[in-house]
Amino acid sequence: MRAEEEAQVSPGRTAAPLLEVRGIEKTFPGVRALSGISFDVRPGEVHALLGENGAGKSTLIKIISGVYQPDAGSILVGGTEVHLVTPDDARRAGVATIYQELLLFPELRVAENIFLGHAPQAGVGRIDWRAMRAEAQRLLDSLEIDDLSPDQIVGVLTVGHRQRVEILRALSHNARILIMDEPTAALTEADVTRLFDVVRRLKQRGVGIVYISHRLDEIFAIADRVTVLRDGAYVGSRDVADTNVVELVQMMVGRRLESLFPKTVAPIGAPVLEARDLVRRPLTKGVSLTVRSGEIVGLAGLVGSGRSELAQTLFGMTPSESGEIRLHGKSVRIDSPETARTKGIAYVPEDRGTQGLVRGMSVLHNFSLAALGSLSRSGFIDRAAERRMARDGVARFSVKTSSVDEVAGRLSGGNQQKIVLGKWLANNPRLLILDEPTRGIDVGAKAEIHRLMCQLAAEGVAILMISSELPEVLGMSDRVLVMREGRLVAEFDRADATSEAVGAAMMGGTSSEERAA
Amino acid sequence: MSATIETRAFRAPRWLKRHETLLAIILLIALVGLGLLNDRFLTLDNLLNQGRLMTEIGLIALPMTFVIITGGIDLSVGAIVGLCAIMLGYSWKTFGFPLPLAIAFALFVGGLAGFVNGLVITRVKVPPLIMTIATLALYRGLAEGVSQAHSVRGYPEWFYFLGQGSVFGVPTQLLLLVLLTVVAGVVLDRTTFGRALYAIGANETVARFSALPVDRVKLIVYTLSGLASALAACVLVSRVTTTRMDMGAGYELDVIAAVVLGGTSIFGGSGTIWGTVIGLAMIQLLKNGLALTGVKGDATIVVIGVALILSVLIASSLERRRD
Amino acid sequence: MSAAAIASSASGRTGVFRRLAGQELLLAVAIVVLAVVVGFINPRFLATRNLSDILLGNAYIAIAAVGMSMVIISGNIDISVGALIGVLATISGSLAVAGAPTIVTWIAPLVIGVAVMAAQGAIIAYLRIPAIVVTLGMLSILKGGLISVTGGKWITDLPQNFHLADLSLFGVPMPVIIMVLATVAAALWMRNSPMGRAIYATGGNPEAARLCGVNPQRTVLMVFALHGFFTGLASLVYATQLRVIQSTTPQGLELTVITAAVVGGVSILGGVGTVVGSTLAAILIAEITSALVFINVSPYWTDALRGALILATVIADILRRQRRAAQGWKR
Amino acid sequence: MKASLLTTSALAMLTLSFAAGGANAASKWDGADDLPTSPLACDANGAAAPAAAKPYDGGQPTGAPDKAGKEITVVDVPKLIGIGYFNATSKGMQDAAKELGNVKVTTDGPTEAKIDEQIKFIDNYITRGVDGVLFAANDPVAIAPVLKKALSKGIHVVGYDANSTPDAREWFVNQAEFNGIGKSMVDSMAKEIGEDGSFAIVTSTFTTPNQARWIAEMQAYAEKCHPKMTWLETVEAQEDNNLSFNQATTLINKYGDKLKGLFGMTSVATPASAEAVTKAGQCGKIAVVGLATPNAMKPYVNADCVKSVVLWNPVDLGYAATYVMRAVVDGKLKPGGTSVDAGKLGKLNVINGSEILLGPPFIFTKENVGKFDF
Repeated sequence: MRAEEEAQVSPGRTAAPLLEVRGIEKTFPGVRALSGISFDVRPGEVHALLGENGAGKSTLIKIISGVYQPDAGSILVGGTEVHLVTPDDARRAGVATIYQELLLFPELRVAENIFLGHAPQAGVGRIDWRAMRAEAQRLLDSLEIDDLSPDQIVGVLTVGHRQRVEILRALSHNARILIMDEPTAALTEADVTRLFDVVRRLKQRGVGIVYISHRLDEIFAIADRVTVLRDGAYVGSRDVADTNVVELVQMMVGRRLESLFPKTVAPIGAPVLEARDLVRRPLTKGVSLTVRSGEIVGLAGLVGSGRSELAQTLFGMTPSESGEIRLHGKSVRIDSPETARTKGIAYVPEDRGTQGLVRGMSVLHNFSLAALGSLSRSGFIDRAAERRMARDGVARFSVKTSSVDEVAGRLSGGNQQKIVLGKWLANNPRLLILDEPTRGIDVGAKAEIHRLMCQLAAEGVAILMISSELPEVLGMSDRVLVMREGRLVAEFDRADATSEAVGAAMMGGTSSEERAA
Repeated sequence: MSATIETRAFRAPRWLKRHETLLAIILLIALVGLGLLNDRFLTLDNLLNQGRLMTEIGLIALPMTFVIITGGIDLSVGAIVGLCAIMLGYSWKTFGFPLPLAIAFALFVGGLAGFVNGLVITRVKVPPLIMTIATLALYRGLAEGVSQAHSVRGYPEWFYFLGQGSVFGVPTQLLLLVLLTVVAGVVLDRTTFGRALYAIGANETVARFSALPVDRVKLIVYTLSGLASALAACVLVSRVTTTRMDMGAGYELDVIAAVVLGGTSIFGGSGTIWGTVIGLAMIQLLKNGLALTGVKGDATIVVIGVALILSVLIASSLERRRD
Repeated sequence: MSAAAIASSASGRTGVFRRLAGQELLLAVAIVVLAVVVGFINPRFLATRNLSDILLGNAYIAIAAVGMSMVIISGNIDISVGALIGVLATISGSLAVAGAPTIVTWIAPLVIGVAVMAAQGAIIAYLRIPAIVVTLGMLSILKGGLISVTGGKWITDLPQNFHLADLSLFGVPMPVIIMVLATVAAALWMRNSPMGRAIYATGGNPEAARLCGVNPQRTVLMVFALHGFFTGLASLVYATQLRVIQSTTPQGLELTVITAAVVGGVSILGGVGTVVGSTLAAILIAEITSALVFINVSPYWTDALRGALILATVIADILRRQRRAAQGWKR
Repeated sequence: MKASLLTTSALAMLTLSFAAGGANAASKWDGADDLPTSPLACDANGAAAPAAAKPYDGGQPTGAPDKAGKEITVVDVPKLIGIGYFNATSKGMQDAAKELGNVKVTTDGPTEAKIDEQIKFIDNYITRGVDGVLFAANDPVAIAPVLKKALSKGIHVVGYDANSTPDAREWFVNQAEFNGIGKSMVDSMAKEIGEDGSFAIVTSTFTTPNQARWIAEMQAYAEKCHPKMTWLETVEAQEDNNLSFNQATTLINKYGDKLKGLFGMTSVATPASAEAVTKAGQCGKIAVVGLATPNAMKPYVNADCVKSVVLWNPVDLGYAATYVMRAVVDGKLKPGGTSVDAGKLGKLNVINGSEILLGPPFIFTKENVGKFDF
């Protein structure tokens, strides 16, 4: 297939740009989304787009992939100007986009997903299944992906696998330019490394890649150049070789961040949560742990190691089948989120979009959703109190929104996450379980949330934080627990929690086994 | 109903306000128009009488609004009306229950029927539409089986007060409907229960993660739907003075029409009692007004169909122009 | 029996079909089990004549259910189908009596069916009005309209050659042939054509469908147009079966058709499903109705039992899916 | 999968458990109301035993304007519109209206035989203001309150085809007494299949009052006069052509040679049953007797598949009803009257209190069926 012929194209700065974006302007009713954005991507280059949520990255992508039309400016592919009016136009021009929320059809199989819309046909309007499967296999081989089969039902695949399916779909369109929006947001460390392998292979083929991410470390790991946007405006481009974190962060947020992980030591008090041999099949196999007031416990582990499952068992979503949970020393039975809430447990779920926040609801109603009990007298909601609570929340978490009646879905990821957090803090929980609290949100918001965690710890809240981002775990935790295959396999104090040790424990290296708690 | 006007404060306030005010305007125009064409239409007498005639549908439309807001649907209501009418008559005639007890029994059965719907929907996770299509057949069948197709007549005079009597000139059942409408409106608007309905309809997972008792709420909603159908059955029996197993046949579509016409999204997450009431009144008064103006029944049905599509079309297209 | 034949013909290799073959199997087995049980009580039930009569008398429901399941798979619903069948039957009957050439009387319902449904599809897809509203409205438009026009006068003295349903090929009556052809054709098409896949995509995740080049609006429009075609076929069988055409809309037919579609394993949320299942379900329901007469159930209780049996089938199917999902996770 | 099969077969078993209770439940019939049956004498002419002169038991309108001889507008609300039978009755009404010249009749009603729909229609016409209401009740009791309302508003109320409780209307034009139908149906069936034949019945629904009564009377009469005939069973088929066809076919397949005759209780069920017999190639082997309109039956009667169709002439029924209405308004028919002049139908007699008898039911045969068009 064509992609392979292109493999000859040598990756290099000298080559003419594959994609060139010139002076893009876009205005939505009331909002100036983009102004004067220009950048280009050369064959075999990874060009990172950096910027806080709401900086305009997504809008820019949507313009390049033909979802929106720019008010002004031009897009050149391979040196010739193109007008992308529909996603199809972009595809034909060789531009493929991998969106943050993967657009796959769970009912369909890998091959069908890859070729949806342009399946190889035998005769008129007849899909040639054999050819389709073969093609799919060829693509898989070409990227040396051996743990996927064209016949698998996408519904049962992991996020990492699904993403690779999306990449394959892009390649099946002979894409020369690949846009990746937050590709690692939902990936485990392992999946990230796999993804990077794929990206490097694509580079070798001369595919130009536009790479959006918040994780600066990734940008330094994979990108050749980086362009920074802020508030819809072009801030500047740098060669990754000659820039550094501090500079980029500064360009992004327009100010200097004192520290990414403002961990302050809070006095650690009595145990709030004590769990003994919790069992909930299939993924919680006898877990015992303790979280004290004022303590931030980091829970590390690969996706599928049972971290979220454990959290949801503690929260009563999937009640434990055996084992004991003690709160403040008293043994309790948590059989539903309601009881968990009344017992002072709060859980900020992993997936903001589908678990944390009702996108269609106003900020006001999202804030009060988990606290309705405390806001109502004999079933009737005290609307004044509700409004007050939401206003306080917005202020306290500095949520950027026009008003509390704004529809939550319209806010940026970071602000949405703050609402999810705020909605639970409204109950003044004694135990706060955070599942990936900063996934896919920008550096600024991230820092604010971290600061907030410390503040809460200082107020004596016990915090259990699940995170796939090792630096975050190491930076924020007083203690780090490592989970693997449904069991706690290691425990580290802040002092001796090094990324090597923790990483090894996550992967199942021997070093951890000896220290296993 | 000033209380329920607030209800729209939920979700995209202006949108719903527009939709309902718009419907209200369309309704008003229709009323005035028909009123000009026919002097017997806009008389208190006629309007009150229409209120009497639309009560059964109205009673069921209230909980149906709840059900649809949670993203569900209940097609078995008509069948439950039939079943409860039978239970009322049968327990009174055959078991020799005193009538008040028989009424209570009918209400119980109705609640039970709804509860069963809710139970299977929440526990076995059968989609509401499928479940209630199946129970639509089942409940109607039970009504026939129990009654052996017999109809029960000759209820005591006092019972007819509910369906034919009136208080200060206002039909009894209309008062009942108004009362329950206000209650439903307030519940939907002001209570945590009402808020839970919207949350469940908008995004059930989030509702669960927000520690809302999703399954319990759904169970209650379907039980209410059954209960209301039972109440409607009692009103109907009292109005027509007899009991037959085929009572309430086809109610489900009338009810759903009123609710969706009232701007409740069939996909869940939004809707108001206020809108449902407008939708209900619109259909009933349109039918009546046209009949009085000399339009035949069959033609009237056509007009209703067009009205249903057009008003939703107009309302939502204006809404789209806004944003 | 032919039902099983349909099932086997359709349990294809592709994903959706492979995964739903279970549902088809369940229905096929249910059909056979019921036949055996009832045949055990009353052997006459198993007479070929009776079995084929069951198919004959209900073919039109199965045919309509094929289109209906496509509509549901695409994430919509159609309440107007029953009324439309009545209208189309009347039109083609009137044409026949008016002396139009037979072929015209047969093609007219198909064309008009497509037109009406396509119109509805356009409103639903492009004006974004929920299908339930549009089709509910259309239901009463057709219902009232038909009577205003015909005054409910029955259509009699139909020309002999009008009765398509009386023809048969190699001893197989036409309605059954049409039913089988419609089902198999639809199944193959849904499975093999890009358009067919687009329906699943649209029902499953419209936004995604749009972003990977499927046009949900056009798809929905097309689905309804097709549904119109099958509705036309159904009405043709319905109209040509008897010597008299009741120019009224058959009561509650829409629910019968929808029931067949959903019992057939079409997830009402759209996205998953097979048209074969719906046909089998239609047959099963018809079989139940007939069986209840054969085993002397009190006529008063037949409806209740039919309801119970339908409910049982549905619950059985749901439980089966849940088990399958559970296994899916372990993998 | 296994569980699902279990469920299914378990249900099948449950079904069987009903089978036991089934058979006998089908055999006894009481007309779904608790009125007694009154089978006629078995002899051929079987004229109704002269009913003991019963005092007038109908209702009276209050303050009805005297419109004697003046133009009146009358609305006719049948059980449902859009079926051959009621098209015929309203045709008769139009004929009568034309003859009389000073009556305007419009037919309007529900598209499905639903009691509360019918009530709403009558209610609307009361509000709209008419001089008279003609009705065919879907339910005798359910319709009573609204009819009483009409009377109280000074509107004349006359029923036909299906009665209401007497005090809710002034007069009821009775096409044929229930026992009369019962007799002629069973007699003609006996004539075709012999005294020891066995038969089954296809009806609309068990709740439809007229059909239920007729069946009850048929059963009573059969037991009295044709004791050796066996009653196999009765099935419901709504007012639906194809459903009726399917049900009839099922019966034929179920009983095979045992089944000698089919009764169709509605103008829908009878042609459908005839069709089923034709399709089964049982013409002449299985007799079809039933109530039906000639047009629908012509093909089968001409094909010698159906020998006799029992029916009063619904055109005459509507015609008579209109004349009665006129007579009532003109004061020619007062409580206690014994007969009424019904145009070309001549004098019709008043029976049991407030009913006017149209005459003995009519038998359509190959010879005369062509002469009718309704």
